[in-house]
Amino acid sequence: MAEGHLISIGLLAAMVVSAACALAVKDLLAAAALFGAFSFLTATWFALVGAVDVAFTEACVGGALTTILFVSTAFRTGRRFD
Amino acid sequence: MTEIVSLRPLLAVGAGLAAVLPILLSGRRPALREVWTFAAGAVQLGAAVSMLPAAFAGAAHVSPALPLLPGMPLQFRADPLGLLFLTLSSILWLATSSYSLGYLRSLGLKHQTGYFAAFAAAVAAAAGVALAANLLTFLICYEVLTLATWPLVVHKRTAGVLGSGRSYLAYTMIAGQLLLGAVVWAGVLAPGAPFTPGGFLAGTASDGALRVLFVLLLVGVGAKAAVFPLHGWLPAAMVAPTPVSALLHAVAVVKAGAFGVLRLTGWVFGPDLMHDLGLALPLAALAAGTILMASLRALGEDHFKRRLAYSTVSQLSYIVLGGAIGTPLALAGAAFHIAAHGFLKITLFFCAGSVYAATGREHISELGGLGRAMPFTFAAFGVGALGMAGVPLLPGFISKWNLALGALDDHQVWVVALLVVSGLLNLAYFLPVLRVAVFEPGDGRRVREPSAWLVAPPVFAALAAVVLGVAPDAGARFWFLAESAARSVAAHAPEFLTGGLP
Amino acid sequence: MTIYAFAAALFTLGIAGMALLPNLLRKLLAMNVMQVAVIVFFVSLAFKDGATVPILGQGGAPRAAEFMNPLPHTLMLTAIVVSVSTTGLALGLLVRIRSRFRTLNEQRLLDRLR
Amino acid sequence: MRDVLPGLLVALPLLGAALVPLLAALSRRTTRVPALALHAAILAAALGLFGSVAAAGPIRYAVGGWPGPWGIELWFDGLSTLIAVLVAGIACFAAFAQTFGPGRDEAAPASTPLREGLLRGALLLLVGGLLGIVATRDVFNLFVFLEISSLAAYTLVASGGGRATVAAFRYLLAGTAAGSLYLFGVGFLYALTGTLNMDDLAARLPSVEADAALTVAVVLIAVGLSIKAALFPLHGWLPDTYVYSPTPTAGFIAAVMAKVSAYALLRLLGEVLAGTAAGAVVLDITLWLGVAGVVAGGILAVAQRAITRMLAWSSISAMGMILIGVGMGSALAITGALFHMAAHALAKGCLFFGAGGIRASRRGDDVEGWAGLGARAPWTLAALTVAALSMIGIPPTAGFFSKYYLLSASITTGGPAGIAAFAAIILSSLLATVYFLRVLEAVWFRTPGDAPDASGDSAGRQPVPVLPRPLAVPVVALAVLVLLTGIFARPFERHVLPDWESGTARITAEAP
Amino acid sequence: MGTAPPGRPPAPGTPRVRRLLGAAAFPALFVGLVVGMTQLPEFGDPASPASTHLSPRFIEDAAAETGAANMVTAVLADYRGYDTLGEAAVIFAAGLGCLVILAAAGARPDPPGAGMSHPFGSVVLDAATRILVPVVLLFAVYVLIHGHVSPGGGFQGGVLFGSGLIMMRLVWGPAHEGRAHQPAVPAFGPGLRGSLVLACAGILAYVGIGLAAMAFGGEFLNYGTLPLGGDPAHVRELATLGIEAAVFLTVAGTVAVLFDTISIGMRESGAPLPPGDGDSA
Repeated sequence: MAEGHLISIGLLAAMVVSAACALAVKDLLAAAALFGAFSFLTATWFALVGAVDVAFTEACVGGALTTILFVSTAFRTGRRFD
Repeated sequence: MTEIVSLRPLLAVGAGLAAVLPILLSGRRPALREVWTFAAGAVQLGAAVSMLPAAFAGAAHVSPALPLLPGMPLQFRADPLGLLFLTLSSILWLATSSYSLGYLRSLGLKHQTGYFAAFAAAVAAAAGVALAANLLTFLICYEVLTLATWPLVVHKRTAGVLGSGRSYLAYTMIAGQLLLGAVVWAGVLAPGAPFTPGGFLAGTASDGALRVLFVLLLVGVGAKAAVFPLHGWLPAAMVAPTPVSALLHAVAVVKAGAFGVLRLTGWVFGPDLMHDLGLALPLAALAAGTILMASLRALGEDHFKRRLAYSTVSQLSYIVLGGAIGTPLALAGAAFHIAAHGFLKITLFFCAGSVYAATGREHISELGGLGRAMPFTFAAFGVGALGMAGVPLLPGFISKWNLALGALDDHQVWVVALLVVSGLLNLAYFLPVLRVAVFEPGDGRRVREPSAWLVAPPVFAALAAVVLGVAPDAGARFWFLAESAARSVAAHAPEFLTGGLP
Repeated sequence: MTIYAFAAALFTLGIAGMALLPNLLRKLLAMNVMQVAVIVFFVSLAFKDGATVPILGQGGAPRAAEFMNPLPHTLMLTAIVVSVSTTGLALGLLVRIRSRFRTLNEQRLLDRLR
Repeated sequence: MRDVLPGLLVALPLLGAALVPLLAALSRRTTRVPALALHAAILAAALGLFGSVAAAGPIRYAVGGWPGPWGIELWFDGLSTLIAVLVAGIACFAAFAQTFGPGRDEAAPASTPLREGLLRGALLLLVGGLLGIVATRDVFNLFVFLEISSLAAYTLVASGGGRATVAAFRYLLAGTAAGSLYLFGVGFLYALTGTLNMDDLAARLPSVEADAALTVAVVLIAVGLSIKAALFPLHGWLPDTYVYSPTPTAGFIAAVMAKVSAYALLRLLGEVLAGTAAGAVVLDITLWLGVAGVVAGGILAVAQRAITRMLAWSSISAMGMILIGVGMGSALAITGALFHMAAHALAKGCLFFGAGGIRASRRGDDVEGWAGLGARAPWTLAALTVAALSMIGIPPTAGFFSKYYLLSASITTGGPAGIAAFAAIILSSLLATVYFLRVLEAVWFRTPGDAPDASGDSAGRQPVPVLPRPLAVPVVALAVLVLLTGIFARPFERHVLPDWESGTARITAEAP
Repeated sequence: MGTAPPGRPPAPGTPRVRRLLGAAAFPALFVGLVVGMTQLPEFGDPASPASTHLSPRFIEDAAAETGAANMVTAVLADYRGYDTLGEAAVIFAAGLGCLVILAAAGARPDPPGAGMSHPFGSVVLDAATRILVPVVLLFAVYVLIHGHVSPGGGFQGGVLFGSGLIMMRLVWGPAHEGRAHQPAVPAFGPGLRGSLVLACAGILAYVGIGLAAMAFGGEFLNYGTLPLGGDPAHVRELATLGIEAAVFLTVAGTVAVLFDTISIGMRESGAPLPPGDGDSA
């Protein structure tokens, strides 16, 4: 399972990077998009380690619902972080 | 001592408490309100008197125990010392109530309903302190007493008075918390121990720990007893109406503190443990210092009530002194002084209040000519003053005489000297009052004795003091009670202490 | 172990972001990252070398070694729901705060509250 | 009844939380009767359980019929049923205040039956969450119900509008961080033992040899729950939350919310994790932080001018006191901690209902505004006085007895920790004396100066009562309970302590 | 409210202090976590306590005991069904909260054209949505029903269903029946009130199933006692489907509520404050 672990570690590293980027950018829509990417990476990793139910849910929730909610909020509160 | 389980102790404590609510509710009908007060006073006195025969026969009424904390019930026991204090406070409550009526009405003070309610609560709490069978019960009553007297002290409700009230609370609440800590500690050392003649703490902890505990307990009760240096609140509390001051000094707060010191030395630690720990002498020295210091302060004080306040500080330290010496006669003298000082001091305060009600004067230098205008009042004052100084045939003499004898039993000769000096100081600060009142001319305004409500109580108290001085074992047999209390403590004391008891 | 460390890194990133970022909305993003970190941790506990997804296929009686541990997966479904619920409520609060105080910057918000 | 009540206790609040909003959404009529009936039923179930546990011993209840550790178990002993009764009882008062009280004029004029139904649903949900925490024997289930109660609490706090939304958001951030820390800790425990059931954990933990990992787990769990329990210095969310909440909410969460978390801390640290070395160390730290909290909370309470804020800081002090008891861990200390939970819940609920109501009747929130109120509303103010005296610890109120237990425990504990606890408790009483007697003095002995007084400003208007009757009823009732709890302290203690003694006996037996 | 509660606003930590705190605390947290993690069982270790203590029963007996091929579903809906009730309650709480905070607080819907009312409208999008939405909704129901044997279940289905509803709102926008003090009612799908009813009904159904089990003599949520006929595993399977449906309703309703309140329940932020904000400036 060594290469499986390597893929896993690569995905996790990508998750950390995308999360850091999502927190670092100053534009809300960009942050939300990066957060969506983070969620899909997470869901992929979940699927990789056999947690299909969790992956499915994370994809629905993190990738879709949460991102939509963040974007909706952006429309109400303004795009730029102040 | 045989114990009789009965509800009478509860009745004695509960009478005043039960009167609080009816008094508050009948605020619009003063007559009914005062009926409640007097009814409660009569019930309390009746309960106290009904328990006396048993005490004379060497038994004690004990209330059923209400379990409150592990091994620590709420319980009241009418032992001789408690009964002495209870009877005294019942009699003086009735006297003070009737005096209050005249005082409040002649001055037209407001908030009378709250006044009488708090008064009833305070007396009930004092009765509880008197009959408390263990430290927990004592503590509970003690804290209730603090709060119940607060409204009385701040009765005038001006900013300055409220400030004095804060000072009063600062002293008593801090002391109360230290007392709580000490009571808990004692409860851990000796779980569930009731007040035991001769003490119950011996051997429960190291000497050092017991010394710390003693200091905590002493500070706890000593603040109310106004032992130096914890006396600061007492002159400040003179902002209260005069009947309140009378009650505070003769019965409730200060006296409860002195009573607590006696309980502490005789029934919690016990004379022998106090001697073993080397606590007796420092306490006696503290008491002696308080006596002298307060007497000197009284000399220089022109405010009538404040001079009486310093007198109280001085006199109550006799009780502390007796407790510290711990020999049977000294203890008996100290216990008797509770009653003696009660009658005498209430007489003095009643007189001061009558002067204020009749003339509005508060300073001794303004009293010129009043001796002739208010003969009954100042006659009563004379009795009180001489009694305080320890003139024979008045009760102060009996307590001081026995204190001196007791001190000699313990070879503390200096105490005799102290008693003589303080007696002289007493005369030095009381006789000028009489001198000004009788021999100095007045300012020409016409003054008359106030109403009978204000004259009768001091005269009654003075007469009672005379009776007590002449026949200390008549009626309620205060001397017998004091002596048997002392004897019960001494029965547990080592051999060298028990000599000299008749 | 390395896998767990990523969860720790994400968690630290998230909680530090919650504390340090100046904007409430970004704090909320950081909060989500923190919650995902816990989920990653739990899911990694469920992994077994040589096992497959915890769904019974055709064939004989299942053996424990053949399937991933389903319990952490279950728990994390619940945790995800908790996460999205919290986020939803927090966003609602933010919309309200923004319309009332005109800012989502923590410092400015506190200034306006003063 | 024994086999039905546990299920009912956890099911009824959730049922109600859905039913009441549903009725409100469908019928557009007021939902006060069903909401109050549900609260009464929950209280009845809690009382029934309390009695049943007292009469016939603890109850273990396997939800879904799956016994632990596979399923989720509920566990009812004297401890949990006591807290359950407290939660359900004060919830009744909160519901009463919410239904008839000033929630409407305080929060939003545009309040509709739907909104009221939603708020009632949120209160029921909060109660359900708290009862779930109290009942559960499963560490993950505890997290779920912690979050239910938290979300419901955020909702109720935020319903105050304005500043309350900011307070709710900050509370949300703190609460979520707390929840995640706790869950992370549970993850560690699960990795080490493979179980989530508390009994199973307690049995398996002593054989775990990974000390560092276990320490991390214990610390994460303790920190998480301490945030929710407002243990100093993790109390930052508390003051604003209590101050800006609508009155019924403030009264309820100030009374029981943090205490339920302290209860969870007690269960986990005192029972499940006490067998571990890390658990013992964390308990010690808890004790010292409790001491710091008692002192800091008291001093900051003295520094406040606004009464509700002063009460909030006093709560931090009280939570410190409870955690001192938890930290000392002896049977006596636990009794004291529990007793203080009960005493403080009753008294603080009373005070917050009262202070909030008086604030809402436009008399302001500072001591000046309270001047002379005693003459105008003697009964309510007398009730508040009783509660304040209990906070100080004046006998014979409940607060006196809890302090007595805690002081006794600190003396038997001994050592620097015992002395520090002893001194802190005494000091807290003194500080409470300062900040409460200041208020009582104004209430009873001072006359209103220029304080804003709604009834005096215009002659034609109807005088505004000092405290609206819907709030006066809970205030007086709680004050009576404060007194009764004090006087009947001993039976109470006899009732709760026995099964805890067996619990601590097990702990000491397992301790290394 | 006439009198704002006096008192100071929340004490702000100055940014500098916080930075310093962060500089020290967060690396420490990370290091502490990692040190603890070194002692955990290796990633993927089949002999770890987590893999050997409780889980074997869930893996080996779940199908026989609960009738679900998907072990996650078995644990979720049956062994730990009480957790799942809590989970439903959590998301319900979020919906309730957003309604209280945003929609029912007296706020009026946006005037047409403001905010997100018609941000994406176009003919192509319209046509695509007409095809896509039914597919999504159907797939959601499939995910619900098939949760027994494949990934998915009530929660995922509910989110998908809710997403379908959101999609409709995004493209076609809500329609306003602008009664005062009335939340916005979209033209398509359940309105705000309807979504709330859905969510409530879901929770009620879940608790109801649990209480029904009690009525037939079992513990709360012990589906095995329900008189549905057949062997216990089959009964449990049916009941599990029932509670999955309950979760589905709750989640679908709440997701719609969340979206509606957050995106359209309020005026545009530049508009005057809604009446009844419980605080003075």
